[in-house]
Amino acid sequence: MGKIVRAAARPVVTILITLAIGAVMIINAGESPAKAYGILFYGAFGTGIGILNTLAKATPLIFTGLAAALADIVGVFNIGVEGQLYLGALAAAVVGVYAGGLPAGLLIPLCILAAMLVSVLWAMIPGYLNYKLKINIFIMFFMMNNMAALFTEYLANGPFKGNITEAATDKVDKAARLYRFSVYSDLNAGFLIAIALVAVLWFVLKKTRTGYEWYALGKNRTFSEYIGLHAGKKALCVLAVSAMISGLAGAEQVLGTMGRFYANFSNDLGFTGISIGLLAANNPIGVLIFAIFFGALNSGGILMAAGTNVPGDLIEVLQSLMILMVSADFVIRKWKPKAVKKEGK
Amino acid sequence: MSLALEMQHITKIYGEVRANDDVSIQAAAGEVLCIIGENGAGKSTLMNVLYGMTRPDGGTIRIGGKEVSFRSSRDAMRHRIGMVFQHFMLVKELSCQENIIIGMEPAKHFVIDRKAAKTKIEALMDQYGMRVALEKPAGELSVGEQQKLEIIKVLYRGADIIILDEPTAVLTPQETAELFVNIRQLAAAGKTVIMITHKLDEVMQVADRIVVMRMGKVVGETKPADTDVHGLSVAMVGAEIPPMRERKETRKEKALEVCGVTCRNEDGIAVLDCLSMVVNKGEILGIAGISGNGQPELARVVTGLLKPQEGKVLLMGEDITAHDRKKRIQDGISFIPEDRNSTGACLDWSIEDNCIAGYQDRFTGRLDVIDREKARTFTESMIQAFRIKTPDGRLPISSLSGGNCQKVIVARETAFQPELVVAAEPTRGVDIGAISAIHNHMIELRNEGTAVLLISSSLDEIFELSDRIAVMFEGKLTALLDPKQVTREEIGLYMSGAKREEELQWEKS
Amino acid sequence: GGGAEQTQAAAENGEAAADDKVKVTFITTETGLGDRSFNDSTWEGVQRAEQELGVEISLIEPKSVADTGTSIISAVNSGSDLILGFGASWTDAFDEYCERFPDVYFGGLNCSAQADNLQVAKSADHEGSFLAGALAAMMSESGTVGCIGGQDADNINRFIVGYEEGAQYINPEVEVLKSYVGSYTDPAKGKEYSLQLMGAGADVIFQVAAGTGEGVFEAAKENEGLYAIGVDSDQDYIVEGKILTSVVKNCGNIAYDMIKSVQDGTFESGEKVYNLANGGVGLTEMQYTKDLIGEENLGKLDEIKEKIISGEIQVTDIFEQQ
Amino acid sequence: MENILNTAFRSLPPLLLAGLGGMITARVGLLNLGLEGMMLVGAFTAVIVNYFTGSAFAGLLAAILVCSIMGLVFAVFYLKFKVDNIIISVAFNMFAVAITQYLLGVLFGTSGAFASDRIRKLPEVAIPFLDQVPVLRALNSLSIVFWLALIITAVMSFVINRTTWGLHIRATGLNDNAVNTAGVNATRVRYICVILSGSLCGMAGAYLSTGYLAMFTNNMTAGRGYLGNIASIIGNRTAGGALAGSLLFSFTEGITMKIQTFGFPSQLIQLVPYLAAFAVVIASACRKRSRRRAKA
Ligand SMILES: Nc1ncnc2c1ncn2[C@@H]1O[C@H](COP(=O)(O)OP(=O)(O)OP(=O)(O)O)[C@@H](O)[C@H]1O
Ligand SMILES: Nc1ncnc2c1ncn2[C@@H]1O[C@H](COP(=O)(O)OP(=O)(O)OP(=O)(O)O)[C@@H](O)[C@H]1O
Ligand SMILES: [Mg+2]
Ligand SMILES: [Mg+2]
Repeated sequence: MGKIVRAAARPVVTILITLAIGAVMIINAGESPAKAYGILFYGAFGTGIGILNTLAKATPLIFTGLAAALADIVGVFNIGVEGQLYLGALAAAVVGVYAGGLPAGLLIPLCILAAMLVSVLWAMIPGYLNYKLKINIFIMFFMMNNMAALFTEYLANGPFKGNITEAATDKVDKAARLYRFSVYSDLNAGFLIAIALVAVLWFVLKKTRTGYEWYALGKNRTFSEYIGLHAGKKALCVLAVSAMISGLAGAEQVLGTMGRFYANFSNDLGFTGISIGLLAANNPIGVLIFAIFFGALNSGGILMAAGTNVPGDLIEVLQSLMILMVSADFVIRKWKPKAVKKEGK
Repeated sequence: MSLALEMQHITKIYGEVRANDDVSIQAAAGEVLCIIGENGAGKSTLMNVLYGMTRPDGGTIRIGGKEVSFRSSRDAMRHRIGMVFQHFMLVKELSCQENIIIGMEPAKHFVIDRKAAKTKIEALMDQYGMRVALEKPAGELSVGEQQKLEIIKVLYRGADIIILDEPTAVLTPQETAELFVNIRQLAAAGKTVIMITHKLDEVMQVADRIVVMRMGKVVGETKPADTDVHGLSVAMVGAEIPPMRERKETRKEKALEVCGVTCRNEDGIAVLDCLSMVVNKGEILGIAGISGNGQPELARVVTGLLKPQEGKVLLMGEDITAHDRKKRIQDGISFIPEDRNSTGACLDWSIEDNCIAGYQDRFTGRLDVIDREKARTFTESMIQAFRIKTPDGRLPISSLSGGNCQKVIVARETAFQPELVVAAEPTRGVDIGAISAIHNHMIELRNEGTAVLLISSSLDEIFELSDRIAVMFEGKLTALLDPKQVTREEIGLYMSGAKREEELQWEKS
Repeated sequence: GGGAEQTQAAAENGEAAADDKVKVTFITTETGLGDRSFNDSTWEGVQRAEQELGVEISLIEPKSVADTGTSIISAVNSGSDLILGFGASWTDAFDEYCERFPDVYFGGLNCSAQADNLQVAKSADHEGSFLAGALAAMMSESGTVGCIGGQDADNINRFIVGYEEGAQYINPEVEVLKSYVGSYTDPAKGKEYSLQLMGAGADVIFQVAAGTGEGVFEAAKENEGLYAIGVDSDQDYIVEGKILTSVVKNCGNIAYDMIKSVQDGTFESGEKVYNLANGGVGLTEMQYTKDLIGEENLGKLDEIKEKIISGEIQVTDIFEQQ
Repeated sequence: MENILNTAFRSLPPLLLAGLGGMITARVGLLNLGLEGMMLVGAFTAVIVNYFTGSAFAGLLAAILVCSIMGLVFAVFYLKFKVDNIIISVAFNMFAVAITQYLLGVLFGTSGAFASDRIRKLPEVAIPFLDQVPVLRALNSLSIVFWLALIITAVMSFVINRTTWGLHIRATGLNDNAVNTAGVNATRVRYICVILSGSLCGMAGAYLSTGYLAMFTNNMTAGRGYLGNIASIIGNRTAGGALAGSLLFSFTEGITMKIQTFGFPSQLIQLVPYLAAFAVVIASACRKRSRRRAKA
């Protein structure tokens, strides 16, 4: 019992410290901290709609978090989630626009498949180069994030530009839109897909032989070959699955939330997802929890801005402090600095 | 003789394990002290304490009569203690010279004076008769050379007390012999050498004094002149080592055939050169050879981890060349790899997960779900059968001592009635108790009709276990010998390539 | 229906109580406040309404296009009667949310959505830009003028096309150099692009690039003979004397008008045009550059303005072409 | 051509300094994605201190100091609390954007942008005789930070390859156990490198806001921290390589502007340095491969 109390004490204390720092700043901004924090929490969890919004904000993060976690499990640090998400989102939008007229039952799966496919193809470029030429995959992913943003912006501004003044595609067909649970929230069927994915991945990772083999792959390549796996190929396959999930994140944003592809729409969804994967130590349930935590900060933050005089910037300052503090407490896995390995090896 | 080192009442407790329990040792200048003991007896812990890597929970250390306390290895170094770790501490990409000087660089205004460094190291190398190519990256040296590099590194730091943790575990007999010459030279120069090893004949060769540890305590101290290998082993294990199992007569029937296998590495050099061989059922074929002659590649080709460019592999008459590793596991080829820490086991995993590794299919039920109940029962039975020292199969395998970890691998690889067991260095770094258990188990397998391909750098092991001995030289098998009729010296000639048979008579028996 | 649910939602939130003050929420674009451009100027108008009309106001700064929906819903939930969203990407949001929240009024700018509770201000940016282009051509000694856009997008090109036509109206030979930086937040690049245009001969540069445009002003400040033209709000003060004028659309007034109409109960849905004719767009007073520009040129500008108002000069509106 | 050179040189320092910052941490095994945020804070600090003291150098020094402290904080979270570097970086970058905006509001009641005549620019170095030389003219009147950055590149290259610290840095990234057992505190080496990357970012930020421009605007680093990282990676984690990588990006920037006039979409042109980088790594991997084959 005492152990549990002690284990819980540290995170609680750090969160309290963060809140205290924030309180000083909030007072400085001429608001009552109690009111501001009240709205933050109330906005995130206090009302039905607040909860829906929190979950809506969490949805893309669940996807990106899972994508990052899954790849990390097999020892491929997929820092390219952000780029894959862009490609997936654009693909979903393009299909949603140009294949309009099909019934929803056909169109939605088609859009999602396109998103996953394109995202996988994009990820397979570095994946394959790494497999064949042993070029450091991390470096390629990193560059390809910027490339994806530029490339999709070009496409959304050129060949696929929609009838809108911004760099964006046209609106996807109504039939391609994911079902929404309430008119008061962006929360859509994508969340159910995310939850299902969490459940499936949890099951696969914890219970099945496939999960067992994935872990082997990530822990020790030679060992995994020794126990009968084609390590290189298998890792490539899992990376493909990870990229599919990144693509799903993009599809959800387009089909569920925005209705079309906007250039540069992702506000670091990929990187935040990676952080979530790391915080959760690659556990799918942990990903769900931390995604909701980030979603709550986000949706509660919006309401806090609307309901008080606290500037939105301050909320972000608090959010970043919280991320740091919480991660300092939760990251308990064995630590080794991740070496930026030289290309090749 | 003056005492260079005294460790008194050292105690170190890890959780519930008393790794060192009131341990006292001492050593004089110019003395070679060997510490022996079972796996997990606390030898490495004691040395880590001495080198400032771990802080003891109690006890004192005196260097040259003065009491000291170390907060880091830097402190230990300052008191002229140097350590060569079992797993070398080298930066593979840096040159040997840089590896030697790091942390104690001769420098003018922080700019490294390479000339001065070189002069100093050259002088040292001359003095102790050890040479390495200073400009080469450390990673390109052979294991023996790397060890020399480590010793030079220690000497460069001016160490008077030099600790060697299992220095011979990965050395060839030649390299070992060379090392011992170096050790004697160091002792002659007034250095204190403390060496940990599991090889008792080596202890008899090189030690001035021997300390025996068991369960974290010193249980005996002796001199080579006052004892023999048997006496040492009894002192170590605390009981008689059980005798070797009887060999039964078995039917000679081909199990494994390797036909003209050629295998080139990335640089295009043929590491296996049109190699052919046969292993019969109920036979242990020992492969002797100096390391670097293609033994690991042979094991990998047979077990399906390496695709040969030419040649065929047959098992029970069936061509399995195209079978990948997974298929070969199903075919009944099991493999005890030479490197248990990086190949044979996943150190982050539990004993249970390691117990089913490679055979996970057998524990998989509907929906691809692993049957944990079955796995647990299996693990328990393995732990019992092999007397693996652990309170619980769900603990990480890294909590086991090296010998027990090796037992887990042997247990797993022999559990499912394999047709063929490829055992590479099955007892490296393992204490004699465990060695005897593993050896006996292999004989038992043989008696049951399993074919065993044994690859070992220890001639003792080869002689003790093999029904026939093949010698490997430059990717080929150059001799097929009967252990009862051949001497070590003769095998040595084959191993060094000075002698070779024209054609091997695999069918003779 | 939506209405009932909505009041329920509002009640649940406990904010919209019996308070009969009009509550206005302004939702910025992703750039947020501090663009010294239309977000800022809108917010000024909203704040003026707070003081003069006594309405209650609040502000949301979404970080991404994907946050638009959530922002609107948060605004509705905190009891807003009027929601202002002046970004170009708001067409979608209005299409969707105006219908869902029929009891809330919405105000937009330059977008094509239509709804019973939505008023869209259409500012004739191209007309203002035409004047700017004409002024640039008058002031240019090299016969080359430049413009720098944040992104190669229609809402930016609408300005640029007007500017180009204005310059050509004065001097058919004029060369108009166009460049897109690819970012709205990179003043360093904005400056670099200006210097490049200057190197190619341009001596007046019109910026339509939000934060990036700050770099254009900086370039004008440091280089003799180089002048800049601002956009959206009166930016002339940023570098006194070197910013010839700014193409203002006075979003502040637009916002103020909308808020007032809600308070007075005179809110009209549909489009409301803000153009040169009704003073909704135009150039600034040019208080720092009046003397530099000279009476004659100012007179010419007035003439052109009249001609545009009378329809004698037709300025291309690329929105209309679509 | 001269225009392109001019642009390339002027946009080089922030990329190069960030690249060096990325390089030095990469050398000890850390991919520091927080460069972006640190640079932004540096830009902000430089402007503020410059404004209040009227000295550009005071601003520069303050930026270096503040960013070094940020580097220290990064290092503490990374090395002491063992937080993953990506998480810290995400938090840092978010923090930087928000805190600068917030403080702008607190100090000046504005947000978004801050410019004032009181902000002094860092001096430029005039090399009179260069004015006569055609192409080299582009090197005249560049900010002092440009030359500083080049000097720092040379110094870092020397330090890493020739000095004791350099040996410790090189070894730490490759095998910290070896370093520790050799009596060098690898963690301390890491601390120093992360702090150093902070100072470099501080300098980069100060250049951006008080050398290149004389203002601070929201998020004005616009991805230069990431580009710097990529430059150092392309440059194989050497100082000279970081220079080459940043030159690749800064030249593209110059060329982008030129080519745009011919109607090329700017996004496609901006892809060029990445494609070039890909070509470089693929070519070198292939070469390595064929060299191995050739040896056979
Ligand atoms: N860091 C540690 N944490 C927990 N237990 C440890 C640690 N290091 C050693 N032990 C335990 O202490 C005991 C002694 O270990 P030590 O390494 O000294 O054995 P050893 O004599 O060197 O064995 P071997 O012959 O296998 O090298 C073992 O039971 C081991 O499990
Ligand atoms: N952190 C630890 N926790 C638990 N046990 C540990 C820890 N570190 C070391 N040990 C145990 O201490 C024992 C001795 O460690 P050592 O490094 O000497 O390996 P070893 O047993 O000699 O194996 P090998 O010879 O194969 O390297 C091992 O059994 C190891 O499992
Ligand atoms: Mg040991
Ligand atoms: Mg051992």
